[in-house]
Amino acid sequence: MIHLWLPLALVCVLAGAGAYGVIARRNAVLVLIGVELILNSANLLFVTMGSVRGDALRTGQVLTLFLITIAAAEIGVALAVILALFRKRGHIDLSEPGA
Amino acid sequence: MTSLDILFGAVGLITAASAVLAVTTQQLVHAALWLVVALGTLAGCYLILGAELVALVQLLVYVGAVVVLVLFALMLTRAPMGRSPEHSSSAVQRIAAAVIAAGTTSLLAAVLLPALGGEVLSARTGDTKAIATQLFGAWVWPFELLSVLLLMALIAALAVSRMPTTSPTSPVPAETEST
Amino acid sequence: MLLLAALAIPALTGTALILTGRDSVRSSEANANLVSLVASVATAALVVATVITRPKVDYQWLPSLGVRWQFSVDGISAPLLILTAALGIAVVVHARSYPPHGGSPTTFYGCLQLVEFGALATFLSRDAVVFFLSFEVVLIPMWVLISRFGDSHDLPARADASGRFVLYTVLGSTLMLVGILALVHSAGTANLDALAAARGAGLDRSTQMVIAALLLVGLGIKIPLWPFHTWLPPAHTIAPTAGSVLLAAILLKMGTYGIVRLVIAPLPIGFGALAPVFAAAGVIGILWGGLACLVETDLKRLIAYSSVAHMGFVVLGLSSGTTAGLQAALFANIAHGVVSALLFFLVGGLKERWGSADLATARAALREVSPRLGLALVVGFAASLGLPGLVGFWGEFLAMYSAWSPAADRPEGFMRVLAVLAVTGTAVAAGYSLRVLRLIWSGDRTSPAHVDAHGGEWSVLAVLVASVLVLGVAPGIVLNTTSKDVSVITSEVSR
Amino acid sequence: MSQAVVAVNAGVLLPALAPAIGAAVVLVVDVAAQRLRRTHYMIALVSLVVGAVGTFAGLGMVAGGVRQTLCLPGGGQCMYAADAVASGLQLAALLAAGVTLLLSWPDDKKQSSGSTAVIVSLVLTATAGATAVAGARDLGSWLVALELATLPTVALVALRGARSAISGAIALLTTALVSFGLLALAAALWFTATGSGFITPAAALAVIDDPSRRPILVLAVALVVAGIGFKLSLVPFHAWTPEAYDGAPLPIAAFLAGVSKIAALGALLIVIRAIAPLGAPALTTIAIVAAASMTLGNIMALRQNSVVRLLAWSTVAQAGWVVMPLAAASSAAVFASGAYLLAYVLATLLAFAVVAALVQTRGAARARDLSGYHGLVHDHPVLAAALGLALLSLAGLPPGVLGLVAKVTALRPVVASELWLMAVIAAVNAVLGVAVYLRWLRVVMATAEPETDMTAPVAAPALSAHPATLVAVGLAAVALVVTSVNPQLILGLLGS
Amino acid sequence: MSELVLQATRMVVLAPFVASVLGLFVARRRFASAVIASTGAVVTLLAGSYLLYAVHHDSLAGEVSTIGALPLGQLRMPLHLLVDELSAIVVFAVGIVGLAIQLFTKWYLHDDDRYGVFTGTVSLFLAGMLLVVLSGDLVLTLVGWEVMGWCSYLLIGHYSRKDSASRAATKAFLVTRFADLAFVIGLIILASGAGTTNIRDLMATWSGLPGSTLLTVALICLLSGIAGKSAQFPFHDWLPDAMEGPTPASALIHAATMVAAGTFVLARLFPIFVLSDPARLVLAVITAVTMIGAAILAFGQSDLKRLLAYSTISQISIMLSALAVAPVTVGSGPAVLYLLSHAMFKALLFLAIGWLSVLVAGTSAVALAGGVRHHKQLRVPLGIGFLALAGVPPLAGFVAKEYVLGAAHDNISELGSAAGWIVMVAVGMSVVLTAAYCTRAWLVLTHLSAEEEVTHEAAVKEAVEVEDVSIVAIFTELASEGGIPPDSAPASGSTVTDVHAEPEHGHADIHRSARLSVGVLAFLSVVGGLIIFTPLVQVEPHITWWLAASSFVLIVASWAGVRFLAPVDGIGDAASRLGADRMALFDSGLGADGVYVALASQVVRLAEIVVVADRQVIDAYVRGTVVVTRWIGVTGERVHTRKPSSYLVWLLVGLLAVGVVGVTTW
Repeated sequence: MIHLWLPLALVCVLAGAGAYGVIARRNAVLVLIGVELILNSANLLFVTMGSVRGDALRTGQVLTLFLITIAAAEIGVALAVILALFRKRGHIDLSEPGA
Repeated sequence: MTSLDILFGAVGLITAASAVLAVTTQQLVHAALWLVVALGTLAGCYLILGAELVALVQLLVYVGAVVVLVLFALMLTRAPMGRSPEHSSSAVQRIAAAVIAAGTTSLLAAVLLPALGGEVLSARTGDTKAIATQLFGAWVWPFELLSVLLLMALIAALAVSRMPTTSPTSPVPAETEST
Repeated sequence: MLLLAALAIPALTGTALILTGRDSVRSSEANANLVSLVASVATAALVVATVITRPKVDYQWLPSLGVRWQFSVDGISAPLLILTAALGIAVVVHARSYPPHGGSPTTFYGCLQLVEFGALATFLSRDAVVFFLSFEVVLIPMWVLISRFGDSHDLPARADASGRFVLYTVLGSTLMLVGILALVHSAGTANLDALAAARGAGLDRSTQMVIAALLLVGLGIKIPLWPFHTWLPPAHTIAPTAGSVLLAAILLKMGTYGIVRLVIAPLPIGFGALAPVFAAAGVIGILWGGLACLVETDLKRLIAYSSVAHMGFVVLGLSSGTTAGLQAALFANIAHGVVSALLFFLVGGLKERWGSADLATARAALREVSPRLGLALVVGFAASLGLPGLVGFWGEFLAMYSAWSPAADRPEGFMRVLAVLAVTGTAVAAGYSLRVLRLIWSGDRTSPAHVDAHGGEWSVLAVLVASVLVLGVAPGIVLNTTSKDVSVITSEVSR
Repeated sequence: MSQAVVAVNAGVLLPALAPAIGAAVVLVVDVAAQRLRRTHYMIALVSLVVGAVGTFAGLGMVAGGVRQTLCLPGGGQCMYAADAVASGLQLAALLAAGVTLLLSWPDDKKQSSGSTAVIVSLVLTATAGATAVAGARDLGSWLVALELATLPTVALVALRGARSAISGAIALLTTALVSFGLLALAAALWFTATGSGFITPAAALAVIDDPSRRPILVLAVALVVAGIGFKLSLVPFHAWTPEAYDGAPLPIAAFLAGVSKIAALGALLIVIRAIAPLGAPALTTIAIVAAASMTLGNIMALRQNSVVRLLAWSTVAQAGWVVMPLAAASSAAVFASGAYLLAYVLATLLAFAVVAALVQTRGAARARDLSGYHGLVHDHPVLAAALGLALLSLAGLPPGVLGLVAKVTALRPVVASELWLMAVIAAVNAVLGVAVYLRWLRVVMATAEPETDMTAPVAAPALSAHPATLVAVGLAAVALVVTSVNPQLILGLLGS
Repeated sequence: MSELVLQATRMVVLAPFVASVLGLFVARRRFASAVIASTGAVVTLLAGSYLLYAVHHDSLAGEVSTIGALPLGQLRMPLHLLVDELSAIVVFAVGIVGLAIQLFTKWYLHDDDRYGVFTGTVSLFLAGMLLVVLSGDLVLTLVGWEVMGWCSYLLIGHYSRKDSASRAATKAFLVTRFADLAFVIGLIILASGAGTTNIRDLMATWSGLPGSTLLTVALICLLSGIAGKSAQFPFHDWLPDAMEGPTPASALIHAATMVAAGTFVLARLFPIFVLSDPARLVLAVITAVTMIGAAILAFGQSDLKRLLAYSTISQISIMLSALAVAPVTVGSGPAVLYLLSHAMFKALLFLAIGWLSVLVAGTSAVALAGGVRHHKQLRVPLGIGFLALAGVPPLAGFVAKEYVLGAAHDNISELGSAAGWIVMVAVGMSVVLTAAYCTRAWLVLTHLSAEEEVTHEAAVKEAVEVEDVSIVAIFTELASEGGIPPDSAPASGSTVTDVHAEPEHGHADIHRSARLSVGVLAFLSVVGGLIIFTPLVQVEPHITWWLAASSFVLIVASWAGVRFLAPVDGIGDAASRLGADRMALFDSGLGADGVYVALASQVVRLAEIVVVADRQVIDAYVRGTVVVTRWIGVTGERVHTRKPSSYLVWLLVGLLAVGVVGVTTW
């Protein structure tokens, strides 16, 4: 028995932290960390509600798995692009105007 | 307050704290490491919530793969060790970020907690087989799409990283049209 | 078939002309003129036949939106169709005397044809959405005419004028579209005849008012209604002669025609509620335009402002809600079409001769050096000031009459004040007309001499002068055509 | 749990399967035979055509008609359902991808076969994502397909390799990642509110039982608008657009302007259709976003001197028009939104195709700058006519009747819902839009010396564009002309 | 009515109209123009005579359709002509004057290159007047009314090379047009109240509403227009300036047509005009002020043509005053009678003065001084004209004036209204004043001091020679032009020598036709008074003898006084006693023109304000949108820093906004 407000509060905090990280960071990799936190807040919400609802399709957990996989795919492409950026510019500062 | 409540509260607190630290620390590598902590404890939360498969995958994929990739990236981009305020944006933007973060948190909380905060959930464990069945049964179409996505992400990442580039110090290369 | 052919000929000719030929200017000039002339004459013949036989066309076009190709002719559109077809020929004939400059002649003539097509389609269409589409057809060709073939002395002004024209008009037509869609949605049909027949049944007062307001503002921009008129003077000043003529004589009429079709007939209550405001704007336009003419120094701008004033009479007539008022408005529409065409042809020719249309420069008196132009000028301005016996009189007088005795649901006292002010406007019109005559018609200067009108230019002017006279002496030609359909709209029993 | 297995009807899935399989085949062929560059394109075109054929059965179905598969046993819900609007969007996506491929048809020397295969397969994958998302009815397919339509485009932008391309890719990437995070959150909230993994009216109706969950659903929809707003380039989620368009190779910019938008709208329409029965009076958020997009997009487009940036901002503005009807949240609105998008995609592809042809003829520096279009009507009258038609369609003025009919269609639901303010803002933006496109058109029609150019006609410079590009121009132009004569051809795709 | 009458009625209006249109086509050919114009006038006169005969012989009165009724819903506009005794007699008079003027013009403008245009315009002018006279419909009245106004503009501005002529024409039209504003409103009120523009129906309707305020308003509005066209105070000042036009035009405007049109319209509407006492009082005051003021001004004019102009103003007020006072029983007869007689003698005077002015090359008192002594052939016509104008018995002017006085007398005795007294006193004073300025003019025309005779003769001869040269040139030209025989050439004009040799003895310088016109008008001025014994006008042939006698005494006294005042030196101008300064003041019409100009300049100032407002206020919105757009664009460019980081800020701010708005508004 877990009171639902606990995981939900964690969801909110994670999302907020992610949002903060996305904006407050100028290093591209650190921005990615913020994005991961947002994704994880979504995951936690899925898992929590999946457990509450417990539907036949196991939607909550299946979607969490999907999201984790998508996150991995995203990170791969993202890091490749960030490396390309680094090689072009010598830094990965997102506060610098693009060309 | 049940024991699970307390357990979840403790683990969740660590998760939240490490998540906040991950986005606020001034040291790059620390940020990545705090992320590891956050993701790892989150896996613990999943376990408490009865999603053991998800927890495992979380550890495997996120902590095992994603964070390693992030660390590699930090190293490849010659990230400076030690404290450096350069990684955060201007003070104004950070204040804005704090406001937005608080806004996001409260918006979500205002929507979620009144509706569901009072409910309780009883975690069910040992659901892995059912999940597997549904994953490859009902969810086969998104699963297959996901496989395509992973494949293409891999190819894309390879293609982008193998792209011929010039050194950062050289002047802007001539614009060429790929058409 | 006649009807479709009348639409197809200008459309196809115009498109073909624009898409072909940019080489060897001299030959294409003559060829393009000839092709357009043939097309215009053929169109005019078909239009006349259409007006006589009154066919109906109804084809499915956009079932998803419930839009149909519905075309037919009735008494209200017939005079406008004839006017359009006639001026379609006139601009081509006139262009023989003044070849376009600034771009390919084929483009010029093509645009003329497309404007004619758009105007004809507007007057013919019986589907509100098709009406709107046709309404829009004229914009780009007219924009091209102004921005490519306009006065080449002042390029920034040209860009400004053409831009103003097209942007202001698009604002108007989009607002009109909103109104049309609201009307069609709430009335459940896009057929103009059905809308007119329903007479706003089932629409409450506030809905009618909102829709009518949108449509009036939208169409008011096109008319142009004071205070939405400031696009007109620059457009007229810059536009080539043909453009000015089509703009003043036909395009402005599309606005008032639209009000009859889309506002007065289907939304009698809503229009009735807004009519005082509408009429007041019209009357302010009469005085405003007239007064501006008193001190305006550019002849083309002057005629443009006088158009604002004349359209004010049309608006006043429309607002009265009586058969007499509607008849007045429709007649004044035609009258202004003929008179403004005459004046713009004339002034266009003068501008070519003088090099500018500035009134402040001393020039040879027209009466001395070019009696034909002088005659046309005298007749044109006499008609413009509403001289009885000429075409301008009937519409204005009847508009004032109908404002004095409006329909029962109009505020009589207010409308009477407007009527008095409108009457005052005729004195202002006399003032500016005589001012122009005194400045450029009378006098003893005979230099710099220039050739008098001849050939194409003179034939166009002569025909228009004759129309001014004939319609002025026999207004029944138009009024009898329109009367039946007008009395259907006002549902007023004739005594 | 054996009943969890769904029945698959590959025929219905063909629009999504064909490009995905095509992508795989291209990669395999590339591994097998290294030097066959054109073959990749041929394979890709074939797969797109197959996919397009697969949509035919779904086109123009009457209201309520739907082709579905992946249905849960026992007459349950289906994970894939394509109605007329979805089929129309799928067809448009496949054809737009075809035009993109034609525009990027390889020159003999420039590209290596490896990158060709990658580009082709990425384009096909993104297209598959776009077609899949239009039919998705569950959160899983919806999220995955949407990401499938997005992630490859990041790589496609970056692959040009230039500095601006990387900048564009970074802009696209960061926005895409954050937006996807929001979409994930939105999906989770949807699941929280409805307890269902399906995005269907039935699921949405569940909140009626529990009013306290209604805000959760609303927030979910708001997050969807925000998350998809990025992909549709809606203000304030638009800022990546000019950077990415400008940095990307032209065909990829066209892809972003075409296929990506179709994918995004397909995804959005699913959600809107699901919540429509809730009887929402009006989606104020959509109205606000639409108004802001139109206005800012047009005003900024007015100031651009690079034609690609101009087209990018025009995309922002047009996106406002695309979602504007959805403020009314009705089935007519869904139809209108789809119809507007198709008209926009067709016109904008033609514009991109003409720009591409000119880049090949006159060089990038000239063809990407507005002033480089001076006198185009004299040098290349046919291209100028095609460009003029495209611009006028975008402006919504005849002879671009299609654009005008699209505007009529888009305004209908707004007016029907009596959103007068929205309608007036749209009217003002119609004016701004005309200003934007006529500004370009005026340059195209200008001649160097108004007085002299007519007396001595100079032989027009030769057109040295790639034949495939010209084919793309021709196809798009013919399609635009035909649909302008009979817009029903477009409207009919989406059902009546 | 018989078909013939119908056709004749239409012909009356149509003939001059057709003549003017045809005349336009041959305007460059003098002979053809003359033939067409004269034919038109002759046809008109014949048709008019037939009408007069028919109306009286068969006692006909009725309506004639024209272009058909206009379909205007609840407003009936049949556009009928109305033939009755009133219109028939005036048509006849107009026909005579018109023909006379056409014939005279042929000679007067023999060397004018725009003769064709002029004569065509005169035809059109006549058509307008005849339309007003025959109109049975207010709208037709308005048509004729304004057409006349426009023709007067063209005729006055005939010498368009002269700026003063052009100005006078503009002034004439604008003043009358301004006055017509109220006229139009009045017509609209009348038509709208009755639902028809047919005059008889309309009068029948309004007659049922005596004392209606609206009727009074309408009638006073009509009076404004009538005051404008008839040059009554305060709209009178255009008429003297209109002397810039050729003399035939002046004759036309002053005699039977334009200025008399007001009288006619009011006579036509007399049955309802009598219903409104306030309107009648207004008219009485206007006419009283005008007739005295204009007569005084006439006396002081240094230009005899302008003297005649002021006399016209004064005379027209006498006509109108008859309508202001005549009881219902008397009717409009006195006014119409006065109209007819005035038409004759005023046309006569103008043509004769015009003739003389050609001979002496000028119209100023100085130029004309002693004119009739040198040109004896003009002594009789001018003498008759001035006697008639002064109202000396038994000439036409006398008879008519007595009837006006009689009407005022009847008014006082029957109704006792203030209008009657006002008119009575004013007419009485005007009798004196009229006699005074007639005497003054006559004395000037006949006076020539012995020592100046020689110089004058030389000057006159020279002037005539100049004229003659051009006459010769014209005739030569005419003869060479297609061999047209100069059939209307002067009697002794067949040889150059004749013309040249005896300009002042014979009538070589004038066509027979022109002389004929003057003669006919002179004859009619003499015997015109006898018309009261015919059934042609609706007046009882009676004279209030004591009034006649006292007015005769007044005339004689006035004559004696002026005679006494007239200096023997100089040109014998009694007005010179006034002093040069006052003469100048009189010439300027007491500065009325300045008032008009001041008024007009206010309008122009308003117009300038409008233009500024148009640019700075109304167009400011248009330009303002451009400014705002540009501002948003600049701001937008500043905001779009191209930093990916800022995109993310936008994104999340947008998310928050969308979320909050969504949650709160749904």
